Amino acid sequence: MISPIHIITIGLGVAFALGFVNKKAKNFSATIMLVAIGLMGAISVAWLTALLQGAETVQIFTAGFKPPYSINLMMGIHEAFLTTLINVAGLLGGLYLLQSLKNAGNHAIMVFLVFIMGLNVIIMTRDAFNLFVFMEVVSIATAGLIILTETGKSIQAGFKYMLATGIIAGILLLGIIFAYYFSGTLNIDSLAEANITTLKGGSVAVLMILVSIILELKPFPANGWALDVYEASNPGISAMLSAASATALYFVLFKVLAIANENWYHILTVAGMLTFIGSNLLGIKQNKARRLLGYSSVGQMGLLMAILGLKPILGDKLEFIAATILVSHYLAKAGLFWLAGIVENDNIKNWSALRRKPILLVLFGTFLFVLIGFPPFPSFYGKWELIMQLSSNQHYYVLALILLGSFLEGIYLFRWLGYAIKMDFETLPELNINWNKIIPPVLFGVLVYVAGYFTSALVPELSALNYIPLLFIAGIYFIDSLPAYIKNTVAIIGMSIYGYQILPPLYENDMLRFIFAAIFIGGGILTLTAGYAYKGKRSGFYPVALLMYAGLAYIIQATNTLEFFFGWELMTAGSYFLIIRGKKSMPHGLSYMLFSIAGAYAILAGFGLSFAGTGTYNLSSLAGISSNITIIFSLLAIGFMTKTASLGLHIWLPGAHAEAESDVSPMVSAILLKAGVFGLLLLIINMGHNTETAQIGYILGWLGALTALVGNLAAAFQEDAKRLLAYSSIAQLGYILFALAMMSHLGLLTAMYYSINHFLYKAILFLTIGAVVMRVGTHMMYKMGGLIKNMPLAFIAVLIGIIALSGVPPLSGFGGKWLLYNAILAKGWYLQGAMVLFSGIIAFLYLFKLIYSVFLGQMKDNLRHVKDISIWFAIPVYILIIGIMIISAKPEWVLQPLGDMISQWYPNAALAWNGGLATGPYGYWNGNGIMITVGIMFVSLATWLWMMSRKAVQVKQFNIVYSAEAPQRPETTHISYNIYAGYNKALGWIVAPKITAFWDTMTEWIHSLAQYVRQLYSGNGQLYAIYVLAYIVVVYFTMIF
Amino acid sequence: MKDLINKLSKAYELSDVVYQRPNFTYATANKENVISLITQLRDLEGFSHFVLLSCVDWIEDNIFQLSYILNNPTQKYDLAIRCMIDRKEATMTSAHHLWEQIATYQRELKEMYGIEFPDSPRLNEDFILEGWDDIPPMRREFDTKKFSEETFFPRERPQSNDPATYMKNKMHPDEWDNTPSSKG
Amino acid sequence: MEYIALGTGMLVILAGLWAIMTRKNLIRIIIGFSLFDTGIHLVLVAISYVKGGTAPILDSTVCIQDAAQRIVDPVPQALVLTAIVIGLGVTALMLAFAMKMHKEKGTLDIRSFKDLKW
Amino acid sequence: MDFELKRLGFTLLGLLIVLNWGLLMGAAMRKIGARVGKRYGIPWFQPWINLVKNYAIRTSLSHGIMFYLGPVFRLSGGIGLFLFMPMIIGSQLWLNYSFQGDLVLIMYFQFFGMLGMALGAGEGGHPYSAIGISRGLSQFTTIELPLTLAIISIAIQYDTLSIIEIVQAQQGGFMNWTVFTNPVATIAAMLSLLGVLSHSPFNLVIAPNENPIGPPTEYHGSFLGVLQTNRAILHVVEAALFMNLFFGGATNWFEFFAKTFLIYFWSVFVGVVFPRFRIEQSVSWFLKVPLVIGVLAVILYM
Amino acid sequence: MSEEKNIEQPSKQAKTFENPYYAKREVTGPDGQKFIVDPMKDYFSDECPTVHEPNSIPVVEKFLNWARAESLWVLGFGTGCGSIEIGPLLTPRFDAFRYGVMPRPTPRQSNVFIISGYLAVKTLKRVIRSYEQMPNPKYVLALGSCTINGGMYYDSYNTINRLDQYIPVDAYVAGCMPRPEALLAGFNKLKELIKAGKAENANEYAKNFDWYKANQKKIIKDWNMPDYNW
Repeated sequence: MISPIHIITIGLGVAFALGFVNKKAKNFSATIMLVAIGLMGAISVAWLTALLQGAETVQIFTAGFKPPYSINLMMGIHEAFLTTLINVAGLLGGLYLLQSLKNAGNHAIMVFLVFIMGLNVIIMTRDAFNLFVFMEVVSIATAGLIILTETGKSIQAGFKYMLATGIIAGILLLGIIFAYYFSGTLNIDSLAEANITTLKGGSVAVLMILVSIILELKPFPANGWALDVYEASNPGISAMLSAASATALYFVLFKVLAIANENWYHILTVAGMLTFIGSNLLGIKQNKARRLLGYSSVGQMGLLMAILGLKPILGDKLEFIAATILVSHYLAKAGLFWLAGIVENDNIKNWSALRRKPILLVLFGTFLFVLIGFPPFPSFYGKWELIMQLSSNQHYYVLALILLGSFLEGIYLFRWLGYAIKMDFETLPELNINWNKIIPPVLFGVLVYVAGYFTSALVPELSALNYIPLLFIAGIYFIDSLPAYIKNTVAIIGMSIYGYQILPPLYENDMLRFIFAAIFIGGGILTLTAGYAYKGKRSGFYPVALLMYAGLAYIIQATNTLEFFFGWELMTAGSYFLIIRGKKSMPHGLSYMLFSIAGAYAILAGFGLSFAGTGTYNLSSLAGISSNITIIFSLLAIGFMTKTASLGLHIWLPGAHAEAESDVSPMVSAILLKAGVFGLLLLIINMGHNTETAQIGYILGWLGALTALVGNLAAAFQEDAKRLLAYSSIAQLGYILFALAMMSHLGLLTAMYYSINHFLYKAILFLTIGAVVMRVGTHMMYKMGGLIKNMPLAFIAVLIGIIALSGVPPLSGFGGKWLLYNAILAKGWYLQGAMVLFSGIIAFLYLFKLIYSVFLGQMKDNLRHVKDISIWFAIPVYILIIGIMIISAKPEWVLQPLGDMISQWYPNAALAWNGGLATGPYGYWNGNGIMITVGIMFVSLATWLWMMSRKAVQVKQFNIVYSAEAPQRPETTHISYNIYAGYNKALGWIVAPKITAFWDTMTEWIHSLAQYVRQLYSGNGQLYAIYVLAYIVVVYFTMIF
Repeated sequence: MKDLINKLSKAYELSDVVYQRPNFTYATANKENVISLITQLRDLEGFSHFVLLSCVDWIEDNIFQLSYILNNPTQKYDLAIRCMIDRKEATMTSAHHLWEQIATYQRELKEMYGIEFPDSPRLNEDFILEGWDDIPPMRREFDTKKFSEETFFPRERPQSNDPATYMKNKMHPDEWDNTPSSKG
Repeated sequence: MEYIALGTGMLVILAGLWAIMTRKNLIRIIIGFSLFDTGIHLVLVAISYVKGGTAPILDSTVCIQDAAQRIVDPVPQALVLTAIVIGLGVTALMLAFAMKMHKEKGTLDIRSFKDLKW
Repeated sequence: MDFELKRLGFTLLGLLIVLNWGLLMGAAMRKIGARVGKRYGIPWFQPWINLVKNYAIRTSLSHGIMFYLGPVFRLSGGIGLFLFMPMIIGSQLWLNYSFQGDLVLIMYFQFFGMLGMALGAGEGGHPYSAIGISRGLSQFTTIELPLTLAIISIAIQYDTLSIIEIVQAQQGGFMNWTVFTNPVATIAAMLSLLGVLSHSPFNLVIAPNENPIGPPTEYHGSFLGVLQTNRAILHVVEAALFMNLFFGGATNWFEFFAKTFLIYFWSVFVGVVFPRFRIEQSVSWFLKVPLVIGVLAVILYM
Repeated sequence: MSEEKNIEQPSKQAKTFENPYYAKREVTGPDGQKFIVDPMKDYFSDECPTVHEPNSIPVVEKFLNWARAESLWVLGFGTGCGSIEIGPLLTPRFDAFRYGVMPRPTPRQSNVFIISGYLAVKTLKRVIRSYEQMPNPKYVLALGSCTINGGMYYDSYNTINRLDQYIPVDAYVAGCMPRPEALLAGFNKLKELIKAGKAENANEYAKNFDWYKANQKKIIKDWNMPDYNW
């Protein structure tokens, strides 16, 4: 085994040797440098493997003395791991910077080598002064590297950096020397043993050491210099600073913390949280990519700092949490900075350039999701564990702040992602690519998945997770260049096999999960069938669609909260990409994502609290919670309600559903929303029996009723067909929420029945209208009209859909209304119930408008020759119609098993079945009989009238009585725009966009706050130095008091 | 009002001034002066309201007489400016820029008399008559009876009787004989 | 004596910091930084001072047995050498930066280098 | 099976009675309206003549399949309501097919005809049809609200949604009728009845002056005849619904005639006195007075 | 005596009457394909009216005619000054409802068309359209002398003289204007005709369709509607 000291010898030796190399032989020097870093890396990897296999930690002593009389290095598992990280980053970073380094000459190559070597030493050394020396070495090397690409800005940034780090280093040196003075040793371990904080004056030494190391980690607000460096230096250098330097310095803090007393943990937590929140807040207002990354970087370090400060709470989980988040940050931030170098343009709006090279776009997305902490990346597990530990120890404020900071981070990161994916450009910005710049981010991109996989292997709760769907998705991604129909077939086959595997066992064991699984997978197959209508490659569609379905399947199969949350986040990510594929989806995708993240964090917090209460991750343990019931229930309910788009949390939905592609809208409306319903159901069947939750249920009931009312009213005033359906979805989910909130047998039955029905008819409507939109090229209903002649298939589908939706007998929607009446009366929620029933009647307004404006009335010139909807849309639609017909004619086939299932939780079986006749607590209903009666009557009447008017003259659209005139244009004769003007006059005030205005105001406030706060960073280097000093003073006074 | 007329007379060579009523005056102006005259009346003299524009066909003199009637709402006074234009080249400067509604009067005059008003909006669209392709019907050379007889399938009209005589004969045939034959 | 040195060092540090915080000229700021550095070095040396001690050289005047009492602490003295070197490097680099900044904008006023902010 | 046939026969007979009674009531109401206006009014058999004439119209023209299905939907709606409504309590044979569904079915089956009619008129392509339907739907949403509240109120009162049970609970003297036991709900429902029967002041939908005829503008001949037939049936059935819910139902046909006539008379009485509302006025009106009364009716029984 | 003047006769205008709304136009569909839309063909049915034979069973036809006679629904379309007389018809004083007369606002549901007075050519076009939109059987009641021979407008360049040249007339009510009583008498006359089975003018119109069309097109120069307005 090679001694770790050779990392230094190689680094220094080669660096000195390079001085003798001919200045022209740049290629040679560069190669030598890379080889040297590679050797250093090899040593650390060798040590890492040895240590992982159980080798002992070694101390390396220099100069033949033992510490404290000499400098000593240590190579333990931490050191080996971190030096590996640094050397890998150094190698790839060197590769990335190859051109710039060669241009700058041998000196630059030397400096880079010294920089990497210095970081290695910083990690390994156990000697305080040695630490100082190498920190200075790194600092000087950094200053040199900052001006690798020499611009006015980078020079300014370098000067600010020198000034600030110079002061910090001075303070560090003072601290070290005082520590030496009081303890007589420079060895960190000995210093820790000496326990100098107890000595008089010793605490000042510790303060100086720690505060300077904290300052090196760029705490808010004393970090203006660091942000400038991130922004102005070569992105390759920024990547090194953000990934390698920060990692090393973080480990320094980890090491040195041994000498501190417990007060420092609080300081670290506060400083870290302040940084995390502060820099993420300021990031919101930022639109320069590298500075934005700087903010994010600083914020992540703040989070890590806080995690270190939480060491007493986290205990032995600390290393796992810190390592996962650190590694995620390391990989993602290096990758992002490298991408920034490839994109070159610093405005985040111009990152659309990545669209020229899809692999880079995928990398970009991956890194952003890593930063936010989505599965399957390491940071997800770290954050999960962190939240669990925090809530177990009742650190609710920290928990809330961490979630708040993460949310703020999500705002700007996803806005940025949206710009990259969707920002409209006539011609995309240019993109110049060198092979050496591509390799490092790609490698890191791969590494991040690998790291995710290995991290998940460390989490026992995920041992049951089935990775095959994820692998399948990866496989689909690799065949992305094939035509769409092949991928479609593969996807459908894959889903069918998966469904075949999971559905039968669920049918045997768990009816609830079976129903939702059937909706998710069956609906998935049907909606994918519509995908055959698309020509070309549809690149990127299938991986993300399947990702959403995989997430949904995981949710179904989850047995513990971690699996559930894992699936939830996967589903969110997949659906986000699906939604943002639409034409004008950029803002809607963002708002969807923000609500989803906020909801996910609420769920996370709720799960955390439930873990704190029960000590287990098991989903069914929710039932056993005895404390904090109200909070847990509310948090989880809010989280799930972001997906069901209840009033107040609904503003993302209309745009997202309306602008999505034709076959995506049914996926996200008919299927995705049910995930929220499933969550709420789980919540209610587990926690619904408590008295506290009943009160929340009362509120939820009113909320559901209001949602239904507002959703339906708003739908009635829409002109955009898909937006209308989207509002209709909001309202329908309002019914479901209302029914669920009753927490009674009938309520749950109603909700389940509605869920199934809503899936059926909303899929029909969205698929059909989507297909019509594809044919006619507009969403606006008033631009259509009279399409029944050209699109009889679509018309019949929509007709069935709206009859079912409206609740008119004999189709299935009536069952829902009947159950609702009984449930309302049984529960005693009369007034809310009346409101729900009232909104159910309002549904007629928009349903009529939908079918009339599109299919009836006057046909327009340009639509005279449109064809009927694509057969690939018609097939799933008519399969769904058959489903509706079956449920309508034989409601007992669905309702009886549902009733049996619900009896598990709410035992009073409320419906008595006698053949097709259901008898509830209040009334009775024979769906089968009604279907037959109405059918016979309708058919005989139709025949009779046909007999009477069989010789009717078929006339055309202008053959109408028009006050003795003739219509001039179909556009002026088709009454569709704003047809409910009178209704709007009377009731429009209910749907005035107050909620949207509320969220707009919130956004405005956050931006204004960020704008106000960020004026701290005036750009004056002197001011930044003052901040540094002031920070020290403030920390000092905090320590005193 | 006479002051006004006198003032205007100097500038615009008004002739044939007729003080029709205490609050209504006619005056005739040259074709070239009319537009500037009514512009002045509108802008300076307070005749802010345009009452009507009409036409008379003096076929014997081979002229059309156009009358622009203006109203001064503050003084409650009407002033009619007449001008004579040649029938052969019946063209008049359009005044629709002064009052928008003049364009409508001009459409009517175009349709009924065939007077051209260059640049007047929508001048050549059908106004009252739909599908009229004969000479303008209000020109006096147009023989409307002949046209009606040629076009409208006239019914044989019964011999016209004096209603009074007819009723007397019918109801009181014996009172006296008033037929010319019996008298004579 | 050692307190005088220590106090002086501290004063020099504060003077240096004062200069860094208030002067607007880059060169003066760098001088301030240099003062700050020098002050630290003074403190370093002062801390290692032992009253009546002699140079930490083991020769005829100081024998090994009483070296611990007789000589001043050698470690800080060794450290200060390193620190001086580093300080020199940093100062030199800063001056180089200052020179380049002056070349860019023709001024040394730190307030005029605010291209990067927010 | 035998009983089923018998039931079918009685149901068809009942339909015939209801149709003729509806036509007669329509004539009577127009007569009353005429006499209020000091006119002589139509002959009492005028509705039959109109019906015969309309069915005898020779020309028919069709705008498409939905135009033709519209009246079918409409009449199915009316007859369906009749089928699901118990007419005469006390005889199994006059209960029609009400064993297949309860009050909720009646409430929602009303929309069957409305929706179909709306679609049929929509395919006619006439702008007035669309305007009329939009007005009708707007108005109907709010008409239903007080009615829903009243129904909830009496469902709480009688603890059932079955019309037959509600009627049976009202038997045994007129003081047992809902109108006396639950007057508030009755008032709310009777106000909604004005809208349900769409007489003045809530007849903007088919207002011939503002908006010629509304939805059925394009309908003629036998299509119109079907609509008239439906109107006659529907009005009786609606009146019968209110009779069953609030006025003790009927145990024989004479009681049925008397009660439906009086209920129907109420809407005519209001109709001849009040002028027509605009649509936002009627929407607002229903959301003020009747809504408050309806809420009160529910609160009193909560 | 005025001297003879040389009056120049303006020549007849050579005009084409084409409604821009009904001109053929090229349209681009949503999928980019271009095609021609001909509104006269695409938007209007071009079928001709057919003769509907009365019911072959005389008793039934008699019964139906009785019903038709007792239920006269009048199209609410006042063409001339006589429409002022229709209003009083519905007042308590005359109360036409007694006779089964009822106004309807749409031709689709009307049986009787009261041409109430003079008809300008422009109005005639609308009258033809409305008349053709009424379903068979339909009746025309012509009011006032203007519809008989032009009345006081006999020499007008723009008012027709004889209505029966353009649409078949069942009964004339003479007078200028006839009072509501006369109109009621007209209705009774019409009823007699219908009951006698003599009011089959809708079929006459269909039989002599070409003759009527020729007459109509003679005076309606800007004929921009299909031959038969369904």
